[in-house]
Order: sequence, then C-alpha cells, then structure tokens
Amino acid sequence: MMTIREAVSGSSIASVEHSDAEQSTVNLGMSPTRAALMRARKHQGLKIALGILLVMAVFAVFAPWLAPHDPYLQTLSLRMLPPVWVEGGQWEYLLGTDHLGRDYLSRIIYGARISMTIGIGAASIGALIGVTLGLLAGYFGGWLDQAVNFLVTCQLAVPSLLLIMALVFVIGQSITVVIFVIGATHWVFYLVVTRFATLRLRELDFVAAASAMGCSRFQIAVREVLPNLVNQIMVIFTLEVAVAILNEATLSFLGLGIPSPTPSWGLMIAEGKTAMFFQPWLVILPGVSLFILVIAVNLLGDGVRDVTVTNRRN
Amino acid sequence: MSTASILDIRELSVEIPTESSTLKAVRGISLDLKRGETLGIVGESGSGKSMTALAIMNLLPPSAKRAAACINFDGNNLAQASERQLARDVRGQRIGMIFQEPMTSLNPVYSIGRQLTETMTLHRDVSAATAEARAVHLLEKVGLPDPASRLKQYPHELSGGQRQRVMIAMALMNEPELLIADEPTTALDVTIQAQILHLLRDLQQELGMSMILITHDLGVVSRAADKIAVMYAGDIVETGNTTEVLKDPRHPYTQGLLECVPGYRNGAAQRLGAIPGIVPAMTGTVQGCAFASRCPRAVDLCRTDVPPREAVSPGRYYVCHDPVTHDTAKPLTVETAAHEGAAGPSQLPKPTVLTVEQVSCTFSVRRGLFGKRKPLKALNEVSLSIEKGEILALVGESGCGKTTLSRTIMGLQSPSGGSVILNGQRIEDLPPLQRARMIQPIFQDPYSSLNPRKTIGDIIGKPLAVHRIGTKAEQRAHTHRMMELVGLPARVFNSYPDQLSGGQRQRAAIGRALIMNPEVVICDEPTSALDVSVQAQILNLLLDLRDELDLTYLFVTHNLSVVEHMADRVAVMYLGEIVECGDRDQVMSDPKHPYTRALMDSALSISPGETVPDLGLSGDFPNPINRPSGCSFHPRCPIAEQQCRDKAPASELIDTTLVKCWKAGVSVGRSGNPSINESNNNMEESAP
Amino acid sequence: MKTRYPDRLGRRLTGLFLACVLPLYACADQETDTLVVAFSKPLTTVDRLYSIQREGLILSRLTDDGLFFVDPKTLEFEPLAAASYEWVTDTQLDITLRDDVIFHDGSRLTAEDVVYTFEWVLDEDSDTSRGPVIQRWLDSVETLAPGRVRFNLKLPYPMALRDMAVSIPLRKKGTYEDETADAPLNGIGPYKVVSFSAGREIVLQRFEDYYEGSPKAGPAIEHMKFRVIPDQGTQQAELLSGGIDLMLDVPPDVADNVSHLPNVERLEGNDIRIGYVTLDAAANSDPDTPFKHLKVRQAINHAINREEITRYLVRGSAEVVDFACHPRQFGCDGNGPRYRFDPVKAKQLLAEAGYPNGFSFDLWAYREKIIAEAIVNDLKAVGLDVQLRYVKLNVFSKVRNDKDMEAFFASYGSGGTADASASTGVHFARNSARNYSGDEALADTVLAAERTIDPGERQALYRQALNRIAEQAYWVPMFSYSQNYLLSPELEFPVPKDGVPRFWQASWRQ
Amino acid sequence: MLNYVLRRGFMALLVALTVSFGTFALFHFATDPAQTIAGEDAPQEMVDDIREQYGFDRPVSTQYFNWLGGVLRGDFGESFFWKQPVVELIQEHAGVTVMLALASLSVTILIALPLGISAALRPNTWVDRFALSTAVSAQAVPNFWLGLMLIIVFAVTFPIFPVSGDSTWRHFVLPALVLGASSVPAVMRLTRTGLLDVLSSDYIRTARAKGFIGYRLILQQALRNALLPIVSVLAVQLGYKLGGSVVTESVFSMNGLGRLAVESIFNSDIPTVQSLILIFVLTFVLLTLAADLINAWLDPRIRMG
Repeated sequence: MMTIREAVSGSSIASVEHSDAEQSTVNLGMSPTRAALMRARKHQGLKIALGILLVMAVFAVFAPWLAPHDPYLQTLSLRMLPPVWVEGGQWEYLLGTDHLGRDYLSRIIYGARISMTIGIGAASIGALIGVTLGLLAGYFGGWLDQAVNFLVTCQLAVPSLLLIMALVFVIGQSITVVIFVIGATHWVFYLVVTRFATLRLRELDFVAAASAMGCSRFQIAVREVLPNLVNQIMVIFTLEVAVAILNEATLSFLGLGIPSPTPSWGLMIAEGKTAMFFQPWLVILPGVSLFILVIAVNLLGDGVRDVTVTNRRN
Repeated sequence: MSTASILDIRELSVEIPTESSTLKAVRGISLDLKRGETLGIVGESGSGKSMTALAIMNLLPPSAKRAAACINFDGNNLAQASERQLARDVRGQRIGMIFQEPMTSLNPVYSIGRQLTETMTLHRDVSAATAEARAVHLLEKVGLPDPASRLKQYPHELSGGQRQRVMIAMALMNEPELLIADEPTTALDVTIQAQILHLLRDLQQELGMSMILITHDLGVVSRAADKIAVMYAGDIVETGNTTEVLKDPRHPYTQGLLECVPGYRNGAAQRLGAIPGIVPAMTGTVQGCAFASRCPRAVDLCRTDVPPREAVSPGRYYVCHDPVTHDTAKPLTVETAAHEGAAGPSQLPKPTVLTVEQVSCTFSVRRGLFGKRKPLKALNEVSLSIEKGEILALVGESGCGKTTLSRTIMGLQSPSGGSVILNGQRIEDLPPLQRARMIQPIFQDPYSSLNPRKTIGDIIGKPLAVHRIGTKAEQRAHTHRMMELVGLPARVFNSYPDQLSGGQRQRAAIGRALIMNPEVVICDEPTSALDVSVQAQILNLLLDLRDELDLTYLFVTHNLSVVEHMADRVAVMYLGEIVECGDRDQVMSDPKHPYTRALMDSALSISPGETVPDLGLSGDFPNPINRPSGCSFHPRCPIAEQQCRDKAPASELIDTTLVKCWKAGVSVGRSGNPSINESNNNMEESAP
Repeated sequence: MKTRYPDRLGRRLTGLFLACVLPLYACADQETDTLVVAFSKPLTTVDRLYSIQREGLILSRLTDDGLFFVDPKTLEFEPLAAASYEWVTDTQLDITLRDDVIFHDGSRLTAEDVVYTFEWVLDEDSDTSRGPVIQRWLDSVETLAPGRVRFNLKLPYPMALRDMAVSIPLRKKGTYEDETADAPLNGIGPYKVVSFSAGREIVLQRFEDYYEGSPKAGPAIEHMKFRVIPDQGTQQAELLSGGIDLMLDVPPDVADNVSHLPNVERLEGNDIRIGYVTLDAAANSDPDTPFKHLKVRQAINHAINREEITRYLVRGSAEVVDFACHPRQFGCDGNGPRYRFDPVKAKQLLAEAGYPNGFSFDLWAYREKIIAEAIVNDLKAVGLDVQLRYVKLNVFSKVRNDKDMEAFFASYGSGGTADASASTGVHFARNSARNYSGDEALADTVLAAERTIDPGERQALYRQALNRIAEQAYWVPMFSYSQNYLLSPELEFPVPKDGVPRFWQASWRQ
Repeated sequence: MLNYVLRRGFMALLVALTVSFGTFALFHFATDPAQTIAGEDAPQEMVDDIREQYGFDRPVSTQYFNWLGGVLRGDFGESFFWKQPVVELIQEHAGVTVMLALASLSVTILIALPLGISAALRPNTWVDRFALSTAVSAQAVPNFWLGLMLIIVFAVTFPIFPVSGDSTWRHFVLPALVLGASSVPAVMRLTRTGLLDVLSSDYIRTARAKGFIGYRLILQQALRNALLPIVSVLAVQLGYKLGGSVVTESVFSMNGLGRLAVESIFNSDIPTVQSLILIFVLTFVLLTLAADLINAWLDPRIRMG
C-alpha cells in the first residue's frame, strides 16, 4: 500500500524533497534559524502571504472591535441591501446586508474568525494524530506499522468528503464537531511524511549514537527524531490548514458544516446562492475572501517549505 | 603543443551561481592530452575536477556557466560548438564518458541491451542486429560472463561492478577516441576497483584511446595515468609526468597530499602529515594563492598575488611562489614523532576487554514488492577478542557484515546466536546506561551522526545529560574540556553541525564518544567519508587520544593503508565470517587466506610506474542471501578445489594467525597467482 | 426590458444580460409542446400508492384518477371516476362508476378493479403508504352489480371522500401480481407515464383515450417532463436559460428578483400549509424543562415577531396565523387568546415564571432556515440562549419521535385538505409523535371531532380544541404559507388554491 | 506476482468490510431509518410497522451480517428510500459518474501534464511561474464556488453550456472543468518535480553523454521514469473522482453516484450508503492496484523485485 500513500501525498513530499535539492548551498557560519530568516526576508511569496494573513488575523482576533455591526443583529426591514458602490447601497452597511438584514461586512469579518479557528484547530488535531501515529509506525515498526498501515488504507479508500459528511450528519452540526471530524479525517499526510522521515532518520547514525549512549527508544523518538520533523510538519500543517478551511466551506455549503447563524463563508455562499444571479455579491464576496485566505495560507506553506527545509549534504 | 594532441583546453572556467554569490568551480585551467595518453586529474572534493570533466562536452548542470578560450578536440573547437553539434558529432560518438555512480548512472527502466545498442543506432545507420552483435562483443570484452543473455537484463539485476562494466562497454560502443572516466571506481569495493582499473588500462591500450581519469585517489592515479594534473580549488596547481610529479612534487599542496596518505612515507607507526584547515569556498574575487591559508610555506606575497605558472619542463609546471625543492622539502606538520602504542606489541599480557563468542545474526528480508521474505545471515559464528589498549582492525568489503558486527558489539543489535562479553558481562545483560559508559561508537558519516537540530555543545555534552553526571555548569565545563581535547575551537559550542566542516564534525563525534570515558571505542569507518587531508588529521587525533586516555579501539575499515597505519591486530571478514585474524604485520606481509591476499594486492599504494595488479579473483562480492555452499569464498577463489565447495573450513591457528581455509597451509607465493579459474563463473551475484 | 420598476443598477444590468439571452430559448418548449417542470426532490416511484411525497401527489393528479377528486375551484370533494355516490347509512357508501373510463393499457375500468384497488390497500401485507390512511375507517369493499360498489366503514367517518380523492388512485385488477408489466404505471389519468428515471426525470404524454366526461378532460399540452433539480439556484439558472418552464416553491426573494425580468412571469397563490413552533409542554425531553410553565410558553408566543417574519420573509399572500390550523380549513375558527408581539411582556412573563435571566435550549428545524434563524434571533432578544439545530428531516423526525426536543419549528401541509382534522387533528391526537402537549382531554376532544359527521358539532369541537391550545400556548402558530411560481410567459397556469398544482389545467398562450 | 495480487485483494476486502461495518453501525445508532422510509408526514403507526417489517429492532450486527450475506450472493438489498434494488440504482447512476470522472481526468491530464512538463523543462522561467501560480490558484479556489461562477458566466450570461443535468455531452463540459481543475495542482506539481528529479538524475546525464538531446532525450529516456509517480497519482485521483464528485454533482445537479451517496446519507438509506461505500472502497483499491501493475510493467525493478 506504500505506493498509494506515496501517490496521495506524493506531490508534496516530492516538492519537499525537491526544494531540499534546490537549496544545496549552505550558508556556512549561520545557524539554521537565522539562515531561514535570512531566506524568508528575500522570499516574495512568503512576504505577501504573511501580510495578508496578518491583516486577516488582526480582523479575526479583534472582530468584536473592528466589525461595524453585530454580525447576528437582524433588521428584517433592511434585508438584502447591496454594497455601497451599487445603487441603493448605504454607507452604514459597506458590503450590504444579507437575507435577514445582517451586516455583510461584519459577517465576513467574523467569518475569517471561524475559518481560521477551524483551519488551525482541524490541522492541529490532524497533526496530533498523524505525527503520533507516524512516529510510532516509523520508529517502532512491526505490527504497529502494519496496524497504522491498515488504518491509512481504510482512511484513503473512503472518499473523505463523504466520510466527513456522514460523521457530521450523524454526530450533529457544531463548530467543535466540524473541527474534530475534519481533523480526524486529515492526518494521513502527516503520517506518511512523518513515518517516511522517521524511517529515514532512524537509519541515521545520530540515532544509533543516542541509542549507544543509553537513551530509551521513547527518548530518542521524542528528543532526537521529532525535532528534525518540525520543519516538515510545519509545512504540512499550513497546507492542511488550507485544506481544512476549504473542507469546512464545502461542508457548510452542502449544509452539513457550521450551523446557522454562525457566520461561515461557505454557509454564506450557500445562503446567497439562491439569489446569486441578482445579488451576486452575496456569493462573490465570501468566495473571494475564502480564496484570498486559502491562497495566502498555501503561499505561506510553500514559503515556509522553501525557507526552512534543512540543507543536507546529499 | 604537439600536433599529436587530441584535446587541448585553454582557460576553461566554470561558474555556478548560488543564492548569495557565484561559486568559481573551475578557474581558467589549461590542459593538453595526446593521442593514446592517459591523463589523471587528482584533487579533493570541491577541487573542480568533476566540473572540468563535465565541461569538456558541456554536460554541466543547467545553472552552471562555462567559458573557455578553446576546447580543441581533434581540430574542432568544442567551446564554440552548438549543443546540437555536440550531441550529434561528439557525445557518445567520439568521446565516451563513464561516471562515478554505477548504481544510478544506468536508466533503471530499460534493459542493458537497449541502453547499449541505442548508443550506436543513435549515431550510426546500423541495423539492430549489428548493434546487438557489437554490444555482445563489448560485454564479453569488459569481462561479463554470458554476454548474450545480459542484453535482456535490467540494471538492478547487476551488481555495482557489473554495472560499471556495462557503463564502460556503453562508452565504447562507437569506438571513441577519448574516454573520460569520472571517479570510475570510487563507489566500488577495493577488489572490484582493481579489476575495473585493470580493465580500463587494457582496453585503452588495445583500442588506442586517450583517457582522462578523474580521481581523488593518488594510488589509483599513480598506477593508471601517464600524466597527472593536481587540482586545488578550481585550479591546476601542478601537472606533469606522473612519476615526476609524485616522486618530486613541487607544489606544497601536492606534497601535503602525499604526506597524508598512510603508508606513502613507508611508515606504519609514523604520524601522518596533515594539511590543516579546509578547502576555501571559491566565491567572490580570489586574491593571491587559494592554498595560502593552509600552506606552511606561505609568505605575504602568497596572500596578495596570484602565483605564476612555472614550467619545469615541457608539459610539467606548477603554480607557486615558493615551490618545494629537494633541499627545502620538509614535512608539513610540525611534529612527526612516532607514536608508541602501535610501534611494537607490548610484552606484558593485557586483560581481554571484549570477547565476541560465536555470534550469529540473521535478518529476514523481503526483496521487491512481490517477493517473499528470506533469511539473510549477516554474521555467521563470529568470534573475536580485544585486549585492553589494543587497536583491532576489522577489514572487509561492503556487505561483509562488519557494520552488523559493530552494532552487535555495541548492543544495538541483538545477536541470534552467541554472545558478546564486555568486561566479563554479557552485553545484553548490561543496562543501557552502564553499557554506554563502557563502549561508545564513532560513525562513518559525520553528517548523519550528528543531530542537525542540536548545537555542538549539546551534542558533545548529551551523554552527560542522559547519565545525569554533574550539574549543568559542570557538564558545560566538561564539554568545553572535551572540545579542547579533540581540537574543536570553543566558539563552535553554540554552532549547529551544518555550520561545521566534515573534519570538525568528526571531531565533535569523537568528543561525544569519549566524554563518558569509555573503555572500548568502536570506530566504524571513521574516515572513509572524509578527504584524504582531513582523514590524516582524524587518524592522528585518534592515535593521540588512545595514548592519552588509554582507549581500546575496534577499528572497522575497508582501507588497508589505514589498517597498516593504525592497527595492532587485523581481522578480515568475508560474507559474515572472520576468515583470517592475526597480528598486523603477520597478516599484511604474509596473508594466509586467498581472500586476504587478494585484498592486500588490490590496495593500490602510490607507486608510479607500477601497473594495476591482476588479482585473479573472479566474480563480484556475493549477496549474503544466496550464501555459497562449503567455503563461502570458493566461487571467487583462484585456488578452490572440490573440498572447498563441499565443506566449510574451520578456523585453524597457523603461526599466530587464525585462518579459515582448507588450503591455508599450502604456501602460495604472494605474486604469481594462478590464473583465473574460468569455471568459477557460476557465481551470479545479485543486486542489493 | 420593462421600465416600470425604477430599480437598482445591478439588477438592471443582470436583467439586460438575461433579456438578451432568454428569447433564444423561451419558445423552444412551446414548439415541441412539452412542458418542463422542476422538482426539488427526487421521486422514488410514480405509484401514488407507494409514495408519500408532495411531488407524488402532484404527479398523481396527472396520471391517476380516484373515485373522487378535489375540485380546484371549491376545494370540495367531487366524483371523478365515480358517476355518483350515496350514503346508505353512516357507515355504508354506495358508488356507481362511470362506464367510459379506460386504463392506459386500453382496458376498461370495472367494479372489480375498484374492489381490487381498495382491498390491496387494506391488505396489511401490501405495504402501501396509503394503507394506514384508510385502514382506520374502511372495513370492506364489495361489488353490488357491474359498475356499482359498496364501501363498509368501521365507524362514521366524515373525511372518507377526502381520503378516496387524495389517497387512492384506481388500479387495474392484478396490477401488483403482474410481474411482466413493462409500463411504469397503468393508471386512468389524463396523462400516461412514458419514462421514469428515479432521481432524474419523469416524462408524461397525453392519454388520448381519456374519458371525455371527466372534469379533467381535454388537457392542452401534449408532453410533460418533470426534471429533478434539487438546488434552487440551479433551478433559477435553468429557468433563466430556458431549461425549464416552471418552477415551484420559489423563495420569495427569488420570485421578487426574477419577476422583474421580462419573459418570466411570477404567480402567487395560497397554500394550505402552516408554519408553527411546538413547545415541550408535557416535559417529555426533560422533566425540568422551562416549557412546562405556561408563562414561559406564553412568553415565547409574545417574543416572536410573527408579523415582521411574515411580512419580510414569508411574504406574498402569507398571513399570521393565531390558531393551530390553516384559516381556510373547515373548523378553523378559534376565538381564544391571540398573542401579540411584545418583547417587554415576554421578559416579564419569563421573570414571573422564575427565569429572569432566561435559559438555554435548542430550537430544532428542518426547513425554511431563514425563518428559523429569525425566530432564534427574536428569542435571543428577550434574553433566551437559543441554539438552532438545523438538521435533515430524518434526523429531525428521529429526535422528534423520541420526544427529545424542547422546541421545534416545523410546518404542515395537511395533504392539501381544507379541514381542521388534517392539521389540529393530526397534531394533538393521543398517540401522535407530534403531540408535545400531553393533554389527554384535548386529545379526546380532537378524537370526538374526527368521528362526528355533523358539521356544526365538529366545528364546535374544533373550536374548543383550538381555544384550549391557544390558552395553554402549546404552540406558537406562525403563519400560513404563500406559494410562488415562476414560469415562462408562454405558459398559462391557473394557480391552485390549496398549493397543489394541477398541470392538466396548463396551456400555452398564443 | 499472483501472491501479491491476492494479498492486496484480501487487504481490500478487509478494508471494505471494516469501513462498511463502521458506516452501518454509525447510521443505525444515530438515525431512524424507519422514519425515512415512512416520510415526513407519516403517521406513527406506519413508522412502527416499517420498523418491525425491516427488522430495525434487531441487533445491528445481525442486520449487518444479513446484509453481508446478501452481498455475497450478489444481492445488495433494496434501497429504503427508492424502494428498488440497490444494484439497479447503482447501475442507473454509475454511468454519469464514470463519464464525469473520465472527462474530468482528461481535463486534468490535458492541463496538468503539459504545464508540469513545460515547467520542468524550463525551471524558474515565466512558464514555471505561470504553472506554479495556476497550481496555487486552483488549490485555493473552492470547488463549489468555481462551479457557481462557471454557471453564471458560461451557462447564464453567455449560454454556451447547459446549467445542469447530464443528458448530453454538453452537460459534462462545465462539471468536468470544475472537477478536473481540482486535481490539477497535485498532478501538475508531481509532474514537474518528478520530471525535474528525473532530468537531474545520473542516468539522464549518461544519456546526454551518449548524445541524446531534445525530444528524444525526454521521450526515449526520461518519460518512462517520470510517468511512474504520475500513474499512481492519476489512479488515486480517478478513484476519488469515481467515488466522490459530491460537490460537482450537487452544483450541476448531475445524477451520479456522489449525489446518490449524499442523498442516501441524508435519507439514512443504509443499504445504499453501505453498497456505495463498499463499491467506492473496492474501486479505489482496484484502481491503485491497477496503477501498481502498470508501474510494474513500466519499471522492471518493481516487476522483478
């Protein structure tokens, strides 16, 4: 089953490995962290991504202060107002209002909060599961590896969106459920990369050296192997954040994600869909927000990968 | 220049742009090669020798930039030729090339036959049958048994040596006038290396080719090349007739290199010369002589002015302000005192520290995606013992089980039979922490033996932390003391391994191994990943430390000159068994086992003018999965008889040497081996 | 482009685009004489006896005839395949059949076919979806003479004609034993089924041998196609691009927008469906639920701004409803208390009930999410902590039937029946899963009403029940629905009064 | 070889069983299939009847093994919701999904391979940057949103293609684009890095030293090696498309397996969900097995071990 797993996450593994090769010149005399920061300062995509994310994060964190209105406040008499640049728009509601007369701008700002929470939450859960299993399977091998292998095969063979939908449908809709379900179905990539890297690291002599100096297997796995995985995990983490955000949006769009009236961009698109030919902003605005956020997260992931992956001689 | 020149390179430069600057890999070198001649280009890693080779046919990586006044190949200027012209008229047609890594240089998805014949059909209008006939002919010539059936095989079915033979055959398909061999034997075991070099030499003479042989091994070049060019930091620092250059080196670097080679100065038991420091990165503008920072003879002029090219005789020149002459010749290092330990065996009986008793180790491996699990006997009833203060060298080719043995001795691998006894206790019974205080390893690759995420101080002090010895401050002080002892500057305490050179890393690894003050140190090929000048530094350090700390070494290596330099006793391993074990001088000067003999013969010492010996070994190293019956060496053995095929020999003591051979008692002269036993070609060894 | 709507630029631009586009497509369907209608839900079968969906009912009115039918003008139950009927006693109904009724396979309708149909439905093993409807009251059916059948009732049942009209289409004798039939359905309606592909589309063709005496005789359009398009947005796009001719159940916002375009017509009509919120007065979900307090239930009634929700969200001809039935239903004339929107009073009542700081609960819903959200918002405004649990129907039903909800927003269409038995009766009967009142006396009243034939007596019993419900505030009755239809202007389509379209009435405009 | 296929087949079966039992249990514990069958406005008695009749009151494991027994006899049971054999349902819906999957796979291949190959041949040029930004954008666009935008532009504003449905080839154009675009980033990146790796390999250097150049170098020397990972990733993508074009099928109202699966989930139509998941899992495993076999054919190292 190795080949499936390679194929599934192959692209990113390959790109991780690839940039390894690209970065073949060493900045001798600089610590890895400083060298990474140096490269980061020159990385265009990374800077753009960080800029976008910083702005979005500020809005997400300080939403209660930055949003002009309560995103839940309904004023039925002012429903479906267009954005201010469209005829009939009002300055008080810059991006208009939705079908319950709630301020769209405020809802989009709060939506950033939801998307980021879910992205980071789900990716963290996935990381926890995937890295733990990957480390165990890669470092200890044997029947544990077999069991994990079976789990991965099961996970991969089931269409993941269907699985998520079924789980959410059965468990019930809430932010927590969505985070856990998405997290619990997106750990394979971490696992494959962690396991692969652990297998490789396990063969390296510094692990043998640690073993020879009397470290226990657990100590070696956590103290020696894990720190070497941090960069790759970070890269996958960012990519998985993007995946989780898109997954949440898709779920909410299909009506199985974040429950109303919580402002989620996917849900807003679904709600605006019935009016999309006449109030297209209802669909376009959250869609564009989603696109910008995800593209920024992806760029961040690519950037982090370009910048941090350690230089190896071979 | 002579009209017989086939290749005339003038002012060749190669630059490789990097993130921050431009690396000057080759800096305006000039070379001249005559028809039928062999030129050896020697240098350490980073000297630009491979770039030079690749630049001739413009096979450099895409980012590299090549510039040359001219690359005149038989009247054509290759520097001006377009990519298309090069591909059509030169590459594979008139110039053949062999690369270093036989394992990766053949396309894994196409058959040998296809890869051979397409070289011919691409350039010439010949039928497939003609090309095939030529391929079979060449495969036979390069010594592959049963060549016709080889055509259907794929690279992974062949061993490294066989693949390199195929590479050679491929390069010869169109009868090129020039063969460029880029480190053709570096990835191969010593016995195979000798065979391949021998083959190349024969073929070159037979076909009247010219050859450029690129290598880091002075021994190889001394035997195989007519002319030699020594490269350092992208420049040729000295060139000329092989014998002259090696016997009478003018450039301090050439001299330094020679001093670093164990055995060159006739001396086991003698401290090696060593070139301090590391090769500078050739970026930005280079002022003065590139070697100045490491040169003991350097004067101020060397640091400011580029030295001129001084011709000694036609075709022999050096680039130095202050060349070595016979009068001024002096060793590069300050101290040359012989070290005592290895000088002569001590009279007093010493206690045995480590005993290996009948240790066997069997793995079960699956071959390929569709294969079944098979047992692999990595160690077969190995017995050894090491006395306190002694250096025991464990010699063998790759795959012979020496790494498994060292891991078993350290307790990292539990044996499937037998036991390892350390100071009277079975190693499995020792708690890991206690074991760690008695025995510590030093590994081959200093790049993989240090955790790239930890600082040097952390790495060296880690055993103290694991064993909770002393306070944090004491640990720190202890670490600093150890760094001083192994010759690491205190400022690297907070550096990461990536920021250190290979030699410094190996020093850090040594420091970590010794900080617990163990009794036994297992050195697993500690210098084989290092350049020869750095190797000398490390070997010297190890010997010094042994004397100072009263250590016992198990020194695992494949390099016989290192063995000769370091060891008190030698154990030779073949296919998981110790075939010969005894006193160093005894084993090396009078090997009893035919395998030991072949090993000794294949070690190419620097002897200009001598040829590469014919070992009389047939076949390659077998895969331990298919262990031959009887004596496991019999399929390759030149003196094997029926008895050897039927029954495995037991160890017997001859003189002071333990030997495992039916015919060890029969005295065979060291040279003048019986000819190759053709019938022994049934040994189809296999891929990894 | 019409200019009588001084409207917003964006809308006008979109309109311009669409106006350019629509004529290309609009007349295509008229040329082929095919009416294409979008269904939101897939139909699992074309046999009404085995379907409970509203789409099944709509389709059945084309492909099937019962003994009776719901007159589209009066919503009374009139004979259809029956020529005449006569109540012999309270529990005996004699029916004379028409003699010119022909099945789609060419055979003639006989008394045996009628008996077969009803006996099949009565048979417990036949598993029809209609069985439970008539098994309660129908004892047996017998042939009196050729063309005459007698129905023997178990008890006096005033809604017998309704059930026959709405639920029981006639089948050929032996239909369900015959494994070889290749037509999807052998009915007697004005249209026959040409092809049926579950979840995709149903194609009908006019049945030329349909009996001329039928009130449904002579439909204008030859072909009909029902395409399953679950998504409203997609339906809109199809309508705009000419893929369909008629859209049902159009959300009011969409109807507003689209009706401003030329070449699309909007029709609006009544529906007998009502929306309501049920409160767990019986404390089924939790013995300590606040909803067992009358004042809490009254507070909820006061807290929801039904007027605004009806005006802005339901819109059209929708009205606020004060009692647990649709005003157009027989028996729906309660005169008990009506709760006006009064958040202050709501808070006060909550405080009196012992919840000055409100409490927290889940409001369950499965349709009209916007309205559910609006309700939640209103309740939050009086200090209640409400979570909206918007789920799919089957989950909703499971939880509701387990009596595990504290409050839920739902709607009920009464199967298009203009009688309070279909709404009040269904919701407050003793064993009804929908009954969260736990009120035994009320259940008795409802049962009595169902078994009373005299209209005056029934009306009085229902009034008693409705007033009791209002006094106890078991429900928050919300609003009656309004139906919006969007159609191609070529199409002439009479708006149904009960919200169930009858496409045999449709025709092309010339 | 046969041994390997058998082992993989056994693994696939085990996976399918595990997964299907999981789904089975999930639905039985959490939803009321009887209500689904009875429908929204159904009376209580009817629901109870149905519960008894279908045996929903029996233990879940009994029900599961009954179903499984049927499957082994080729009887996948009858859909609760559609009241027809699941086999028929799947036959009706499979066509659309297979068409869509193949069409979108073609879209993926047509976009991703040329982009990836040109990017690899000219790394760090504008071609490469264009390819990478295409990948990054395609990765960031929500699938359903792209579908909606395409409908607005190409079906309503400029009515070139139909809005929804699946009856003619024209209906498949927009959905295939949407679904195809979703796998472009993965395949494109893999093609690019895979080919870059191959092109920087020692054996390509050998081939150049032999005189290979230009298209011959790519086609006769590099392509076969670079194809190996692409075959695997395409198989996986095809597997996902066959099993899960949920979003695309919903947005374009296509009557494929994905939508059938979603509706069956919503309807707690357990036999259908069961059978679909079983089929998805088997399809996926078979496809990856097929990819492995193709790779074995391409690469003697895998073939011969």
